[in-house]
Amino acid sequence: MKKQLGFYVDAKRCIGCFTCAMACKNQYQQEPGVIWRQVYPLKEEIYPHHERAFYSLACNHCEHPACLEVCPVDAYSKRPQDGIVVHHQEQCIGCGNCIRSCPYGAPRFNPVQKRAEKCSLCWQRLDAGLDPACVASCPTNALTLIDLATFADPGAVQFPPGFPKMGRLNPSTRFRQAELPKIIKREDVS
Amino acid sequence: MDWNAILIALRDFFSARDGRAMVAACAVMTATGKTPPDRASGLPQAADELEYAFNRLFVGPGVVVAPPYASVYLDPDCRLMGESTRRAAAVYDALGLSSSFDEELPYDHLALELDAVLAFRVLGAQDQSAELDALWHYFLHDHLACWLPLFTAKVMQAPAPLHPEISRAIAFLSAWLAAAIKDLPQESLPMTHQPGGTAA
Amino acid sequence: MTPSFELPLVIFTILSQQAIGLTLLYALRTAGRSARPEPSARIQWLASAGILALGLVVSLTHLGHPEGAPRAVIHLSTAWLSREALLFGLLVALMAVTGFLGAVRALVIAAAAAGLVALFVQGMVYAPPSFPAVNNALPFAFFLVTAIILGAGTASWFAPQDRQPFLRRILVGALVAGLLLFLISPCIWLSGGAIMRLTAVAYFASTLYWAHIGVGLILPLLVVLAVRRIPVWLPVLLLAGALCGRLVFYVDTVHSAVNLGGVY
Amino acid sequence: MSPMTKQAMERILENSVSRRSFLSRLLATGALAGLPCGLLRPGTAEAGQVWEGGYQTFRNACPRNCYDTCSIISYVKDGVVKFVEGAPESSFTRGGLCVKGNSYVRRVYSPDRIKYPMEQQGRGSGNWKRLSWDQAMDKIARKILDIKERDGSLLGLALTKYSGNFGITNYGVEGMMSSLGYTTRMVGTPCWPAGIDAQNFDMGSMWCNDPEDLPQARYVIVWGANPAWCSVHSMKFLYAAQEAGAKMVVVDPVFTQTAAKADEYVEIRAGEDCALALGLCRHILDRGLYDREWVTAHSVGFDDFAAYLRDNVTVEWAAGKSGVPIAQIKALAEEFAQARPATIWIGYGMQRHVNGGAAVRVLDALVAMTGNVGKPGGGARYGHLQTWGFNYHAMLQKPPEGSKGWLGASGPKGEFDVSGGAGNAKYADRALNINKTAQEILDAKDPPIRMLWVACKNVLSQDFDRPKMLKAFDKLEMVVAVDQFFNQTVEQADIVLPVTTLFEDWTVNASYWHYWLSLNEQAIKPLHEAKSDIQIAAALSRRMNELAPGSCTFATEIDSKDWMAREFNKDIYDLFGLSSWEDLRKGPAKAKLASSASWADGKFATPSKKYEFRSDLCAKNGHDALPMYKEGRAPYDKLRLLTPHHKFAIHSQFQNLDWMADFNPAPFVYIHPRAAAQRGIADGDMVRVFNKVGEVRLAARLTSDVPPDTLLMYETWYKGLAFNCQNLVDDTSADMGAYKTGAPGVAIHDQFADVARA
Repeated sequence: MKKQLGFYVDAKRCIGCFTCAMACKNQYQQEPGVIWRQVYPLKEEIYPHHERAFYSLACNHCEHPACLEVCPVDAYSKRPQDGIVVHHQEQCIGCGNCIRSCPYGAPRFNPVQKRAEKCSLCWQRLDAGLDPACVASCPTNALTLIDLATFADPGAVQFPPGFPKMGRLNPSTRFRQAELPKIIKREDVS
Repeated sequence: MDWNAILIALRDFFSARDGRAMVAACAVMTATGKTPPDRASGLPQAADELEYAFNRLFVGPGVVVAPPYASVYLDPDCRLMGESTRRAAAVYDALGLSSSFDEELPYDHLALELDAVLAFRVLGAQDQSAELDALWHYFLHDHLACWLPLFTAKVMQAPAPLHPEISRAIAFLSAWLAAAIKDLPQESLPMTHQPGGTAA
Repeated sequence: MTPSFELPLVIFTILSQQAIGLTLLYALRTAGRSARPEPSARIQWLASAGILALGLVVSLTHLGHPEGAPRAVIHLSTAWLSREALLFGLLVALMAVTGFLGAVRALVIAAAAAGLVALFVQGMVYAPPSFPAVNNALPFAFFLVTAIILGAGTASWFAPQDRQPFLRRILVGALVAGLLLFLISPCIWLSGGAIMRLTAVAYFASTLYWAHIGVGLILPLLVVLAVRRIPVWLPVLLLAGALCGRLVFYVDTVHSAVNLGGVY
Repeated sequence: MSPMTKQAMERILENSVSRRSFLSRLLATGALAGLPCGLLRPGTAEAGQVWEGGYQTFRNACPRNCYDTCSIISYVKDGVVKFVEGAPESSFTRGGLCVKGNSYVRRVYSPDRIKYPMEQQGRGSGNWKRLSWDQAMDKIARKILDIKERDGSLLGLALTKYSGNFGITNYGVEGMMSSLGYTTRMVGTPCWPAGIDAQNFDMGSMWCNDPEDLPQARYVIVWGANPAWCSVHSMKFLYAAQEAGAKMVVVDPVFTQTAAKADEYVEIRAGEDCALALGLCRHILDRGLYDREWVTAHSVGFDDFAAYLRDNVTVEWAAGKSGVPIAQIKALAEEFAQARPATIWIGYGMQRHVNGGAAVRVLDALVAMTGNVGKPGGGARYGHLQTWGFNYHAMLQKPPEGSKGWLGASGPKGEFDVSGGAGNAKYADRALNINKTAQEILDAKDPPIRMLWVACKNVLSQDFDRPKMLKAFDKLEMVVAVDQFFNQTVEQADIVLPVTTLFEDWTVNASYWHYWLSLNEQAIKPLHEAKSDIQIAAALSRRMNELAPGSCTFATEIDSKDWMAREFNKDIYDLFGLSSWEDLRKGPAKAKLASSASWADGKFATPSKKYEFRSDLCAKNGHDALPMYKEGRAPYDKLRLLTPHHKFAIHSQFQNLDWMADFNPAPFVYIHPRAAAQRGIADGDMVRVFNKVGEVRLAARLTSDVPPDTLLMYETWYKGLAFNCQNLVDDTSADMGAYKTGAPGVAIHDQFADVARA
């Protein structure tokens, strides 16, 4: 299999601290409101406690990216060497089609530049031999970079509950699901 | 209109540290701008009111309505000491000028930029260099004209009614910009700002 | 991603469908008849071209950088939007030429066929995987019904008297079809996945949705059935109703990213 | 020549050689003489800004009073911090920061920063005038001299300062006060004092194991702490313990993020930690699972404690008090006692109760009786001050000759006080309880508090009983606030002074949790007119001495870097294996520990040199000699109210930044669905939370993360929002704290309130 980089989101380790999301802002000094990486709390139908389990998501660098397919000006490309989906912002005309079409909400509209933008997987950092800013910042090692060509964790899932199943796109993110502790509730109030 | 005098007064107004200096700058604008001095200014109390209003809009210590720094409007991340601050300083440097304030007054503070405008005007009158023209064109069209309208719009959106002196200063600022743009050959109209791309 | 009022797209799709509808209806009502064009053919076709051109201009205002619009046709290999841009560009030219040449039969058929294809392509643009409720043939169906309703309605302004009953029948049929389509689709979504259900709930809770059903479909149907003709003001009502319906389509169709972390 | 394109011009401007030569002809004409410029001046070739080149890196340290005290690398280009990273050298943070640390650049360059010294004409009026530093210092100095003249002393001048900026040189604020004379000090700490006293009584000092030895633990109880939010870098060590087979149990009244990561979560009735811990001790005693050998060799008073347990404690009683089922108490006790090593992370939350100190003593006893004190991977982990042995050069200043003050000796002025009390001086500072600041200001007489200096602290967001604080402010003739942002205290100040961020001056930072030491270099020039706390002290001293020579002993000219260097001494160098502070420029250093465990040699710092289950010192300080049950606070309203820290903020810092608002735009009160249903409250409703102190209005979130008898909201300051949880928190004291920190703690979590739809 060809090299395909992606994120491994370990929801069992993730503490929802938003460090990854803020590290992304720190790296790119984004305008307020522009979010490349968001930390999504799992709804209570999936994890029965409010805001206690999370998926940290950015671009999934899909095998068949919807953004790339639908972009009328061909502003997206998929790097052959590692499968990173790159948005070439200078070509973007701000039509919003990628934003509408990505099921994972990865591309965002930048109201100042009037163009779309999204997670670049820090390809410049990768090319310089560094981890992506979000991965480097994760205090619990819950967000890591994987190469699907060599990644072989049998426990990993591609479409856990809370992450839309889009098989045709084949997103490159893999997950480990959050777990619940044994919970001993107070007797006097329950 | 004696724009040099107006620009000096505007510069002094926006760099004023107290109400008295603000009133003095306003008086110059009144005298030069040929608008009738329709209100008594210069009274200490009036100076105080002007100073409070000025600080609410431009200085602080609270969240200011219209920060008078180019980078807040031009840099995509609305911060101080951004790329446009750097560009403003580079323009001064190209003119052989530097600010003695360093970080105490970020280089793209309105007062410093108006001071640079004055330098351009005087130098331009002495020296018909194409390079100077080009630099001026850049500073006016690609810098000042991109942020001053956004800045004045912010001032006009202030929640409280504008102090008349501030409103007049803003009017002079807008009028100067309009006149300056008209004076320049219309090669490229000031475009909506397109800040440099992010890392993508 | 939160859906927003994409007004330029609402106007563009409605106007383009009105233009295509006019074209289709012209082709339909003249099919199998003498090759002689209708007296107002030139005006009709130029009107279609004008409406479509207006729609295209409005669509530019939706772009962050309209100056880059010409480049929008460069990704024909996979982007339905590129295909849409190219096809609508060709279509407006074809309509104009048809108008200038006085509705030559071959051109009429070509334009109608191109219009149908254009509707299909447009339907595909708005059927991305991110909107599970409409990630299917529904957008095409919605657009086709809208095109025929608006086309039949608007054509009544131009068509000769003897073709009015035909238009009326088409309109009644399209209104009934539309009514069924727009009422049944959300009901089907209710039995689908979470995002589809959210979409259905949002549609049913929307005043605009009911305005479309009431003002854009039921009321015109009753009027046409009652007076047995298409009153001259009816196309305006149809257009207003269609705009409401399209707003619902853009505002209330739920994006899958809205419920990330929740059930899909 | 036609105007060049913007891009072409910017290319020219990018490079100093090209931009200088661009107008070279012009410069040669000498045209620059006689320009009408008032602000810009002809620059020399050397002057002006250096814009070219790559990043310069600087060492910084997060000074925010946090367990993690992250070591930072700042990337500076053209004199501007572009982004920050964690220092990879620290094995504790491993190159990471937290969500707050990653927002630092936004803080420095926020247009909202306080830029100049300013004076408010009418407190709270919003009518502000700009002052020069000279004017500001003159006004303040004259006020101080006026107080001295009226009262004959400076006791009318009060300082309230805590840890908003926790650099060692920031203790120069205390130094500034000392250099003026004897003043009034708000002493104590709102943070952790009850536990400090408890550990001092039990072991002679507060001293925790290196958190990096957590992976060696076979059993971990995190009790009343939420490291997943408040010490994110500790989590990986807890995970490592779990992955090595240890069980992690979280005991907390709230299902915290840490609880969600535990193997077992025990929901406990808030304020009944004492009871649950005693129940565990009793069961361990009954089953004979305690470490007989260890208690015999290393402790005193165990038999007394055992007798107390047998006579007064049963597991059933503990279950009734704490709400934890009997079977679970027994299981927890047996598991904990049989795992070696086992450890308890004692949180600061659980000691913010009227019986908090007592609870910490019982937890210490639980760890000690199972023989886990002094063991790597074991320990009663609370905090430590082992790496804080600086010179406190900035802090230790002499009062001017002839200063008059409070008669008699004074106690400690906080947990970091190294002045050792008043010694044999005749006078001392007047010590008032920092946790009752409002009441103390209202009550202070002879002389009254006339002037309040607020530094490294946001009184109106962090101190208790905000309505009372506003009344107290009315009594003050002058309030000086030193801050970076226009918070709710600055709103009520007369004079505000802009203070530097960590990037703008030198200092050094240590942690009270891990054992790393970080240098904080000056990475950029101070923005606007901001000055650091010690530079402000020097400026004030300058003016004081001009107006009244000899009235202030603080240096009038200061080199911050030199003052930072003066904080180091041989002991620090030896502890960290440094030859000079300059070594820290290469990265943070970790203390050379003989063992990762505290008290590894079994020699305690108590009077008996042993672990004291029975502490006479404790009794002498007015408490029980034994770790005993102490009643919690009787409820004064229908629901318990908890106001802990948020992950997006540390007290009132960070949440005001727009980047933070992108992720967390507004506050909520968290309510159990049952309690909400009883009040007709639906998720998202605006509600009123109210009690005898005051009320706040905010939106409700329904969640079973909190028990049905509890309301939860976080202590934060949102820009532009009036929300302030201190409208609901009174200033009732905790049991302990006075012995080591000068004042008892405060029962932040013994608060009660009710809620209704707004």
